Amino acid sequence: MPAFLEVQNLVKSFGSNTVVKGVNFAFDKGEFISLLGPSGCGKTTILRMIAGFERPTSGAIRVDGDDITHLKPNQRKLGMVFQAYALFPNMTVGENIAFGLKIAGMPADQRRARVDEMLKLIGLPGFEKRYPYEMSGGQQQRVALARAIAPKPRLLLLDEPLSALDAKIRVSLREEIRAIQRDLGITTVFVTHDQEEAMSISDRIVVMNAGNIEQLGAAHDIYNRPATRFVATFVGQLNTLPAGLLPGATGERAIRPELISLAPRPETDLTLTGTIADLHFLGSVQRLRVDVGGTLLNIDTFNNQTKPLQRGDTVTLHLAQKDLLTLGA
Amino acid sequence: MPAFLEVQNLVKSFGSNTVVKGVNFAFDKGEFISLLGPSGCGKTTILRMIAGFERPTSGAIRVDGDDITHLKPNQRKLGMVFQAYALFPNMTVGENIAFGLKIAGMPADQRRARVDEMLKLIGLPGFEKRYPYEMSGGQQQRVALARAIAPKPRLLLLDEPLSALDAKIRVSLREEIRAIQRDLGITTVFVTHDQEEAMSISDRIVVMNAGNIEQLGAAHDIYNRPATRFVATFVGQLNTLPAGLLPGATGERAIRPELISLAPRPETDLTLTGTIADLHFLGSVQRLRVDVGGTLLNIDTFNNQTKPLQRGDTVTLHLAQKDLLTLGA
Amino acid sequence: MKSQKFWAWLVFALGAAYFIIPLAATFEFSLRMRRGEYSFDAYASVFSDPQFAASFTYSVIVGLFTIVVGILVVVPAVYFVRLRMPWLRPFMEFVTLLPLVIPALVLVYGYIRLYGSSSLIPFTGSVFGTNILLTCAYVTLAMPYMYRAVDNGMRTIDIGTLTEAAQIMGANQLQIIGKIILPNILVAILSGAFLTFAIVIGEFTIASLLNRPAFGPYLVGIGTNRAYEPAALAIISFIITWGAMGMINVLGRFAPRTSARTD
Amino acid sequence: MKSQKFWAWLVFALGAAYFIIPLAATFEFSLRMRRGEYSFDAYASVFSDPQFAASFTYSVIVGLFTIVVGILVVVPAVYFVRLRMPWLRPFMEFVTLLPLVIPALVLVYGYIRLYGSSSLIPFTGSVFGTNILLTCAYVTLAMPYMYRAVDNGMRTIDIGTLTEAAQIMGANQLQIIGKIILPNILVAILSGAFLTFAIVIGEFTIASLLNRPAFGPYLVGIGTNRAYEPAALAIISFIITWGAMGMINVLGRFAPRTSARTD
Repeated sequence: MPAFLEVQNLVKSFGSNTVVKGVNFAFDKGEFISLLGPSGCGKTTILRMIAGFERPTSGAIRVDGDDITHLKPNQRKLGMVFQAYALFPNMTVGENIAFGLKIAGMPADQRRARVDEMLKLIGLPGFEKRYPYEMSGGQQQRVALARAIAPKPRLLLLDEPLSALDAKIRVSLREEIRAIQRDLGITTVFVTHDQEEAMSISDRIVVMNAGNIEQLGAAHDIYNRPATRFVATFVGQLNTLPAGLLPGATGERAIRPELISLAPRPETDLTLTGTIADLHFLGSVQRLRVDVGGTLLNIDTFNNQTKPLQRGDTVTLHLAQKDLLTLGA
Repeated sequence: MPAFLEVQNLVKSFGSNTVVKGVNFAFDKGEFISLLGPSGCGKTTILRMIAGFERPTSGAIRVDGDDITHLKPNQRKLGMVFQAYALFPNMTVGENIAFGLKIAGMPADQRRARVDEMLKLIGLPGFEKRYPYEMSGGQQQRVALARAIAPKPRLLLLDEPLSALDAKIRVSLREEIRAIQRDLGITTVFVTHDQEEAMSISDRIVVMNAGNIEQLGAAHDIYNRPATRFVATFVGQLNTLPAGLLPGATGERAIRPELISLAPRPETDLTLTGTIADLHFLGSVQRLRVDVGGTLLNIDTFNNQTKPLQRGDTVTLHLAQKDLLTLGA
Repeated sequence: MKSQKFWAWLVFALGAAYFIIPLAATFEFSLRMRRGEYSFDAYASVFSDPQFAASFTYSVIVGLFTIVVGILVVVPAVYFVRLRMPWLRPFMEFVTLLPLVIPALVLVYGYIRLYGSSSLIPFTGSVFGTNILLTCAYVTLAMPYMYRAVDNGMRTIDIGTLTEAAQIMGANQLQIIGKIILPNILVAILSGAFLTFAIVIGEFTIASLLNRPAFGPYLVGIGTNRAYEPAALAIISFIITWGAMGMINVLGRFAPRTSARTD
Repeated sequence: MKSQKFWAWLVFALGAAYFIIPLAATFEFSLRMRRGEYSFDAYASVFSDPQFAASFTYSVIVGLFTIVVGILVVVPAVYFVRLRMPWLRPFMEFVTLLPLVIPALVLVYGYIRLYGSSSLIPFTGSVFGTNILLTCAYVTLAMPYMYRAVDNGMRTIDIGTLTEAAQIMGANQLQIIGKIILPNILVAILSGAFLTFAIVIGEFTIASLLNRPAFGPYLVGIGTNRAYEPAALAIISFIITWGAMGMINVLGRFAPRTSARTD
């Protein structure tokens, strides 16, 4: 099966500033793909080139075998959700969702049926007469999603759709988006700078930095087997163990905070002793900062009701040789 | 020792709308206190009454034994940090920090020494000639903190100082604020709607709802022994177990997601069987949603490299009778 | 706190007095035509003057043309500049401020030179041509207000993202302007239009230089020849403009809440 | 994309032509006083007229007074309304728009009634009184611009929070306005001041009704009696106003970046 979404040697320069430096990737139909990276890494520019809002300096973009590189945005048959909702303020929710259908020339009764179907899908049945300003941010963004998928686009593009929302709504809406995407089987490209968001939602993640792809893979792979130092530090938290801290280690090693525990586990084969320099109770997780011979290590443990720890306590840390990462360049 | 900050029967009405309904609390010198609650719960109004920007409808506020209820804001000798930084844009960092000292009539050479000391404290030495617009949000907020504490106020008021910042900076700055507060021993009142923030930073937390105090205590107490249903659901995540799901339970019970595990622990004495309905890899934590006889339970487990779980897997859940919460009204 | 409130109210009262006292005095005076008692004789005298109706009608018609031309020039210009050439915005702001600060006289002299009876396009040679010239001058004069109203309107909606949202759903340029942009800045356009109208009704200098029978020159003519009628006319034109301003507010209230308004 | 760019440029070119062609024509004409060749004779003639210097000086002085009075009225009013009575803002906006739409004539009639030689405060009875009246009228006329400039300036800084931040550090009302508010809206105030100045320099109607020797009436007087001098004068007053506008931009660039500017 050939790839459904294919990007070949994509380059974009603004004047002398090259923000996308020859990017290649290919994804299958129905995949949920995240472009993850810090601001300025080129992820948004790639999305905007797929949408047609930016013209690539060189390279090609193919969807389902069609070369769409030089089509206008309104000829590409894509759906997009924007960070700022971008609902048409003069139209009701129903008119917003029907907009793309109307442009495509769908008859009024079919449109009405499709709008009802979409409203049910996003959990807002009966909202078609409301205006956007009468709704919360989360509701507006769900309508924007419905509007984008109503005309059955070949590809759904999501440009940081959650970043304007509150933390709690952000989490629930991302799960909802993922569920709808899975139901419809629509190939989706999601741009975000939030690594937790990307990991929780994606089939595969493209980690970008300075216009290049640093790593491409499933969340589990990227988190546990980071290909570069950039990926290791950008995705998740990391403790750096200087050479000499661990007996027998010849160089610097790194380890995730949750892979250090206060009690031995079946697989742990190394121990360190230190004192608690600081501790933060975060609810389900308690974050300790332990001073081991001058090196501060972050350790995540689950909330434990029985014996509260104190600053200054001496603790023994257990970790496993196999969990240590060696960071490259 | 009498209380250092005391609020007695504090009431505030705007017209017919009573937003603070007779609040009482007393705190010791050097405590870090959070006022936590959803928007509209009255927490900000209490802070603004302590600062003197709102006049209480009735009740009294005492600091170090002085009744300050009817003083003007500029007579109270307090320090405050605002959500929107509120640095004076026409002044350099140094002039901003020296502003309060100058108003208080401190001689120029002492002012200069104090500004230097403050800049060192917030980790921005050499920044005194910069203008606020040349700095990042996190740096500006640190300067705002320095400006607030430079005149050695009796009380430091923090009005959601972190909510305009990015997630990563938010976490590091809150730790920094806590460290500085501990060093100086300055009594601090922190207003936030973010329960994780409040739990990680506070000596004691005042959980508010609809103008009343729901619970007052340390983070550990509030999380593990919530006094009311509101506190239990607002602070942290919670699974509700309907009557009949657990053998022998006569009513509804609740449990935190991290107190359900996939492997038995020494204290677990109950088991449930279910299938994985959904799973989200969040990096250090993996969040499972397990379907147990139609009830969806959220379970947090730490990232485990060895055997990735799949949707549809059948799992056995282990929990302890002693971890179950019975929710009141 | 108390003293601040006092000062605030004082400032407010002074501001109001600044406008209301002259207005009240004018109104009172306009009622004194009949000796010894108040009457509306001055108003009757104004309304019975056929020149009043003629000049007012003329100004209304010129005002409507000015509005139409102004909208056709300003809306696409603001849209394209905001969307495609944002670096041109400071220049546009500067250009559209010019009519405020260049004495209207300069423009009229320029127009007369350009389009005078001896020039290539002798606009001032015919009544029709002069009317066109007058409309052009008024479009220029009203430009700062129309531009600001439309620009403020487009500021409150994110035209860039709305345009992209419509494009990706297949809409073309015409559909975007007609179905998305225009409906969302309607209130702003109307507010610009009413301001334009009010300005045209009261304008004197250009109309009199071009020797057109407009309402402004009629007003001044009466003002120098009669005693009580000018006061009555002043009150009448105040009511007209007040009505136009009120209309903006009412329309603003009826429009959907997100529809852009000038701030 | 290509065609959009073309249209955008066309709109831009038309807009520019609208202002630049009359200006160029006026300039060209102003050089033709000497038959058969271009010369600055018309300018020499203007500058040698003692009335030019006298009327220009008069207008400059009135302009400066207008600015001072305008700032003293507008800045505290805007500050208190924004801070203590935000519900009054729509009303303020409406009131400050009135001078734009009430024909200047109405105000002047009102003032003459109120302060005429037979009234309680006979301002128009003396030259000094009439000058005060003229300044008041100009403050009113410039109010919409001054108000908007200052209001925009205060919008870009969060005066509420800045005021509270200064208060909690012990500052009193005077220190807050002097050390925090004024320095931050200086550019906005200057921009309002220059606009006011430009308006006063070019104003004709009120000055001529009050019979003051201002620059506007002088301009019109010359315009109806001479051929080439008006064109030269038009160019001169354009340069003056252009200079004032340019000054705003330059000052805006020198001010600290966060200092408020009108948008």
